[in-house]
Amino acid sequence: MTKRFFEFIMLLIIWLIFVWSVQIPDIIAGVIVAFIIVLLFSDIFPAEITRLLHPVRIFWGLVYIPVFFWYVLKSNLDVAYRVFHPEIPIRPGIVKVKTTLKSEVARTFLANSITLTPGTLTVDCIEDNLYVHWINIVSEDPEVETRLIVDKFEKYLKKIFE
Amino acid sequence: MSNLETILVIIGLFFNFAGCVGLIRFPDIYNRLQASTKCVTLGTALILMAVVIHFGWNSISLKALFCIVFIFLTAPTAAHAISRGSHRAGFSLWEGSVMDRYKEDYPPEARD
Amino acid sequence: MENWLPIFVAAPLGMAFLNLLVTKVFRHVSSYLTMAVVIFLLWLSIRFFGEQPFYYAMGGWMPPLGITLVWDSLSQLLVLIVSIITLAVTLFALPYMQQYTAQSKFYSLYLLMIAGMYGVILTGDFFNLFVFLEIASLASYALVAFGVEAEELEASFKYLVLGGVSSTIILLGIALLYSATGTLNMADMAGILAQGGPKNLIFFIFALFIMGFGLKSAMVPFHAWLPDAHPSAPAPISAMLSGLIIKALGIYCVARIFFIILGIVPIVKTVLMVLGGLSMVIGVFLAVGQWDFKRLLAYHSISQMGYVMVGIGLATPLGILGGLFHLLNHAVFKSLLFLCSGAFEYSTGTRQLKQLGGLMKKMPWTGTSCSIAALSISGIPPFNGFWSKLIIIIALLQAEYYLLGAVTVFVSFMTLISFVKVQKYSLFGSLPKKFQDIKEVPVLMVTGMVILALLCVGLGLLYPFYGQAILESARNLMVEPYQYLQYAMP
Amino acid sequence: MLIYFLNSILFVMGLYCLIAKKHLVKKIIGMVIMEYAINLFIILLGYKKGGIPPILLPGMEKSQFVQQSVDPLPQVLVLTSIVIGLSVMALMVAISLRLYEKYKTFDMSEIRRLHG
Amino acid sequence: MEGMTFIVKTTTKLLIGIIFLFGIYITFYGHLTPGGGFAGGIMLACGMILMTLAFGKRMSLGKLSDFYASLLDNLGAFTFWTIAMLGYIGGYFFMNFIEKSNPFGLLSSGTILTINIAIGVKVFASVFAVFMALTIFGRFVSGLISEDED
Amino acid sequence: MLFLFYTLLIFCIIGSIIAIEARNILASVISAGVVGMALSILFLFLGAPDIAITQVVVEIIVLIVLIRSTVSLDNTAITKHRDTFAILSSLIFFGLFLVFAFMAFQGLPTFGEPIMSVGRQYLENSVNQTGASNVVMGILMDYRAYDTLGEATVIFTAILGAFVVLRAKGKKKKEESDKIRVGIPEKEDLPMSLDQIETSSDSTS
Amino acid sequence: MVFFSIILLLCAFFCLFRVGAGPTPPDRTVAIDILGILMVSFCAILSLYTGKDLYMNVAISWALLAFIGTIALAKYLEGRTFDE
Repeated sequence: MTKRFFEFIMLLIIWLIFVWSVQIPDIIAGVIVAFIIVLLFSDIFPAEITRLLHPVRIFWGLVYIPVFFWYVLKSNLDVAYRVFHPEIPIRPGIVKVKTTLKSEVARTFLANSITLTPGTLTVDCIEDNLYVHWINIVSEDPEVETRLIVDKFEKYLKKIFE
Repeated sequence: MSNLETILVIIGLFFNFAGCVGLIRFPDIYNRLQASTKCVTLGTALILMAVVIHFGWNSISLKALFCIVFIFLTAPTAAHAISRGSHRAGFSLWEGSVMDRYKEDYPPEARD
Repeated sequence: MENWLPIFVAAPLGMAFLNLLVTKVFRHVSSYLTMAVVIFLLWLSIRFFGEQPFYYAMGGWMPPLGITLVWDSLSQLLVLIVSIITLAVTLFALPYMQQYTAQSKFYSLYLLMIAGMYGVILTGDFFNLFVFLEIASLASYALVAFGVEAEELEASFKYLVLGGVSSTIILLGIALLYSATGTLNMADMAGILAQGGPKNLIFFIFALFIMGFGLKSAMVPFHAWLPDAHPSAPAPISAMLSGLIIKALGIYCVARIFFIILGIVPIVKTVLMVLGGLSMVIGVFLAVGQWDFKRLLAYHSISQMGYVMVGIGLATPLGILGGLFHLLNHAVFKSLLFLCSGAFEYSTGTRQLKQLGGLMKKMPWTGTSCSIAALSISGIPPFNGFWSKLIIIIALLQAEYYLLGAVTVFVSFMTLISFVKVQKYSLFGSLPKKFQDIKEVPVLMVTGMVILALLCVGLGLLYPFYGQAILESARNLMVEPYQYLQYAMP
Repeated sequence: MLIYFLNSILFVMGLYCLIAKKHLVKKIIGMVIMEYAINLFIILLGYKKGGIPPILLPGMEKSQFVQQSVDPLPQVLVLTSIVIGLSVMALMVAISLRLYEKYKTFDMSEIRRLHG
Repeated sequence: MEGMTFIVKTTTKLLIGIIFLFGIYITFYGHLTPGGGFAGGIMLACGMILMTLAFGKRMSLGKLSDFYASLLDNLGAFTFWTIAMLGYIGGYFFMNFIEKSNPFGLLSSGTILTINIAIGVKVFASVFAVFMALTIFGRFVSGLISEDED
Repeated sequence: MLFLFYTLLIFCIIGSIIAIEARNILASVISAGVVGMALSILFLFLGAPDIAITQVVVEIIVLIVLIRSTVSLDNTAITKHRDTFAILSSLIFFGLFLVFAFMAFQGLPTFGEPIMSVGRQYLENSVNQTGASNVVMGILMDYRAYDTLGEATVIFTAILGAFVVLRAKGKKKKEESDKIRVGIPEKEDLPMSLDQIETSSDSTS
Repeated sequence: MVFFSIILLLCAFFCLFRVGAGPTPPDRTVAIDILGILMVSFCAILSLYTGKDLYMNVAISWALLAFIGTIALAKYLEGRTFDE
C-alpha cells in the first residue's frame, strides 16, 4: 500500500512538472491519470524504490551522483584520448567479474554505471557474474578486475539500495 | 547567454564529436559501442545541463533534468542489449582482442 | 432544410464502427444492419433527388475556413448510381458471403468503402477528397485479398502498390494547387484559377492528375492492376469495384476537377480522347482471348471505360451526355455480369468458360439476366448499352472525328463477338456430367440480379422520362462550369 | 526553387524504388520514402522566412504572432497524410508477410502466378 | 527465458509508468502544446510494445488482451463518431457544442479535448493490436486474430 | 538557416540512396529509419513541432514494423533478374518528370513567402473561435474535424484490413466449423501480475 | 545556433556513414541508437536558443522512444521474435 501511494505521489509530481500549471482541472486530470497508471502498472514497478525514502539512503544517493559524474567525465576523457590518438591504443576483451549485490535494481544500476565508466561495457549478467567488455585490459586476474571495475560503485550502491 | 553555458555546450559538442569519430575509427562493434555510448550520452547531458543552468527554475529546465535522467537510464541499457544481442548472434570480437570469457563460459552451441 | 446531407457519409461510417461492437454480443446481425443502412441511403437519395443545388458547411464554419459538402446535379447522378448498385450488390452478397469466414469484418469494410465513395462524390474540398479516396481505396485493397489465397494476395499487393503511387501523385497535385492559390475549397479555387494562373504549373498539375486518376480508373497505359485485382475479389466486391469504384474514384474526379474546377483546355481534351481510344481498343483485344469469365469481364471494363473517357474528353454537349449515360449504363450491366459470374461460381465452383456449359436449363433466372446484360454491353438495340454508344458515335461524327467513330463501332463489334463466345460456352451447349444436379442460386441473389436486369431494359426504353432530370442537368453543369461558383460559395 | 527540386529528387527516388525494385520490403521502403518526401514538400510550401511555430504561448503579442507564424494549414494536411501513410504501410506489411508465407520468397519476379 | 535480461526488465519497470504518463500528457494537452491524440496514442502503444519486448507476450496480453484491444479500437472510433453526431443534433455535423473558456487552460476548447482522447484511445488500441497481430503471425499460422463469427 | 535545410535534405537524400541500393535488407530498413529521424529534425527547424513529434512516433513504429517484416538477418536483396530495360526506361521517365517539375516550380511562390490567404484567417481567428492556443490542433479538430474523422477511419480501415488479411483461412469448407483456436493463450492462462510472470519464467528456463 | 547545429550534423553524417558502410547489422544498430541520442541534442540546442518548452517535449519523446526502437533491434539481433 505504501508502495502504491509512493508511486501515486511521484506520478502526480511528474505530471505537474510536465503540465507546469496548477489550475483545478489540471490537478484533477493528474489525479485521475496517476490513479489509472498505478492501477495498471503497480505490480510492475520495482518495490525496492520505496526504500529510498529513508534519509540515510537519500544522503548516500546524493553522494553517489558527483562520484558517478566524476567517473563518467574521466571515462569520456579517456575515450576521447583513445579516439584521437593516431594508433588507437586499445587492448580489448571480455572479462568476468563478481558482484555481491543481491537486488535487481541495484544490479541494474551497477551494470549501467559500469557501462558509462572508463573503458567498460556490460555485455551480460548471469547469476553473480558480470561479463564486461574492457577496452584496455591491464590484468588477467579476476580479483584485480573485480577490484578495478566493480568495487568503486558497489560500496555506494550497497548503501543506497540494501 | 553567459559564458558558462556556452562552454558547457562546446564541451558537450566536443564529446559528441569524439563519440562519432570513435564510431568511425574503432575496429569492431563492441569498441564502437564503448566509445559512442559514453561520449554521446555525456555530451548530450552536458548540453541539457546548459539548458538547465540557463533557464533556472522553469518548466524547461525541469523537463531537461528529466531528459538527463532518461538518457542516463536508457543509453547504457540499450548498449547492453545491443552488445548481448550481437554476441549471441555470433558476431565475435576483433581479432586483436585478448580474451573472451563470455564465449568460454557460454559457447554459442550450448545456449538455449 | 439541408440538414440531411452529411447523413450520406455518417450513416455508413457509424454503422461500420457499430457493426463490430454489436457482433461481439449478438452474432449474425451485421448483414441485416448493412442492409438497413443501404436501403435507408437509397430512400434518402431518391427522396432528395432533384433538389436545388446547395452547400452544407461542416461544423458551421463558412467555406474558405471549413469543409463543405456540395449537392449538385453531377453528385446527384453519382449518388443515385451508387445507391442503386449498392442495394443490388448487398442483396446478392447476403447469401454469397456465407461461404467466407469473418463476415462482420467483411460488412464493415464494405460499408467503409461505400462511405468513402459517398465522401468523394459529395465533398467540396480538395484535401477531403483525397482522404475519402484513401478510405475507399484502402477498403478495396483489403477486400480484394478477402479470401486469403495466394493469387488474391498477389493481386492485392499489385493493386496496393499502384494505388499507393496514384494516391501520392494526387496528393502532390493537391499540394501544388494549394501553394498556387492559397486555398483548398474547390469553388474558391475555381474562382481564383478563372482569373488566370501560372501556365506551366497548371499544365504540370494536369499531367499529375491525369496520371493519378488514370491509375485509379485504369486507363490503358496504367491498367496493369485491374485485370488481376477485379477477378480476384469475391463476386460482390468485383461488382462494386468494376461498377462503382473506378467511376467514383476515377471518372467522376476527372469530370469534377478537370471540367469544373481547373477549366478544360484543348490539349487535355486530346490527351483524354487518346487515352480513351487506346483503352477501348487494347482492352477489347485483350478480352477476346480470355477463357476466365471474370478476367474477360475485367478487360471489358477497361474497354468500356474507354468509351466513357472518349465521350467526356470530346467535351461537346452531346459527347458529355453520351459519356455520362454510358457511365450509368456500364455501372448497371457490368455489375450484373460480375454478379452472374459469381452466381455461376457459387453453383458450379469454377469460372473457366471451357468447363461450363448448358447452364440456361438449370439456372434460368441467372441465365436470362446474364443474356440481357451481355446483349446490353455489346450494344444490341432495345437495351441501354445501345443508346449510349449511339450517342457517343453521333457526337464523334458531329465533331468530325470519323476515324475514332469507326474505331468505336469496331470495338462494339468485337465486344459482341466476345460475348457470343461467353453465351455459347456457358449458357448454351451441352451440360457437363458433373453439373447434373446443380440448382438455381438462392432467392436473394436472384433478386439482386433481376433488379439490375430490369434496369438494363428500363434505362434503355424510358430515357425520355428520366433523361432530362438526371443526365442533362449534370451535362449542363459540366458544360457551363461557372454555375458552380454561384451555389458552392456564400 | 532549388529546395523544391531537391525534394522532388527524394520523391522520384522513392517512386523508382517502388517501381523498379523486386524485393517486397524494398517496395515498402520506397513507399515510406515517397510519403516522407511528399510530407516534407507540403511543409516546405508553408514555410515563412524566420517563422515561428503556430502555437500561441501565454504572453505573446497577437499581431506579432500573426505576422511571424508559418502557415498552419499545410501542417494540418501533413498530420493527416502521415497517418494515411502509416496505415498504408501497415496494410502493405501484412500483405507481404502473408505473401511470404504463401510463396516462401520476397522476390516479386517469382511471385507471378497471375499473368497479365 | 521469456523476455530479455533483467537489466532491460528493470529499466522497463522504471520507465513504463513515465512513458504512459507522457503519452497521456501529450494526448490531453494537444490543444496547448504540440502533439495531440495521434502522437499520444502511438506513444502509449509504444509503451505496451516495450512491455512486450521486455517481458514477453503473456505479460502485455495479460494487461490488455486482443479482444479488449479490438473492443477499445471500435469504441474509440465510435466515440468520435458520436461526438460528431451530438454536434449534428445541436445544429451542424461536428459543431463544437461545449462551452469554451480562457484560452490557456485544459478545458478551454470544448470538444477538442474529447476528440483528442477518443483518437488517443483508438490509435493506442489499434496500433498495439496490429503489432501483436504482425508479431504473432507466422509462428501460430494455424489461426490468428479471428474470433471468426460464422 | 537555409544552409541547414539544404544540408539536412542532402542528408535525407544520401540516407535514401543507401536505403534503396543497400544489399542487406536490414541496412535498408535502418536507413529508412535514419531518413525519418532527419526529417523530424527538419520539421522542427521549419517551425512545425506538431509534425516533428508525430514523425518521431511514426518513425519508431515504422522501424519496428519493418524490422518484423525482414524475416532473417542475412536477408540480401535480389540481384539476379536485373531488368535493365525497365530500369533504364523508368530512369528516363523520372528524368523527364524532374525536368518538367523544375519548370513547373517556377510558377510557385518563392520559398519562404507563402500566399497564406486562408492561413492568415486561421491564425487571426482560431484562438478566439476554438479556444485552442495550438492553431494546428484548432484547425485539425475543429475547423477540419471532418478530415480528422476521415483520418481515424483510414486507420480503422487499415487495421481491419490487416486483421482480415492475416486470417488463417478465407473460405469455409462445407459443414466445417471455423472456430479455430488462436495462437494467443486463453484468457485464464494469462497472468495478471508480475509475480506470476517471474515464477513461471523461472520454471520454464 | 547554426554553427552548433552544423557540428551536430557532422556527427549525424558520421553515423550515416556507419549505417551505410557498417559491415555487420549490429554496427548499423549502434549508429541508429547514437543518432537517436544526437537528436535530443538538437532539440536541446533549439530550446536553448528559442526559450520555448515545447522543444523539450520533443526531446523527451526522442529520449523515450529511441530506446524502444533500439531494444526492438537488439531483440531482433538475438534471433528471436518480438513476443517471446
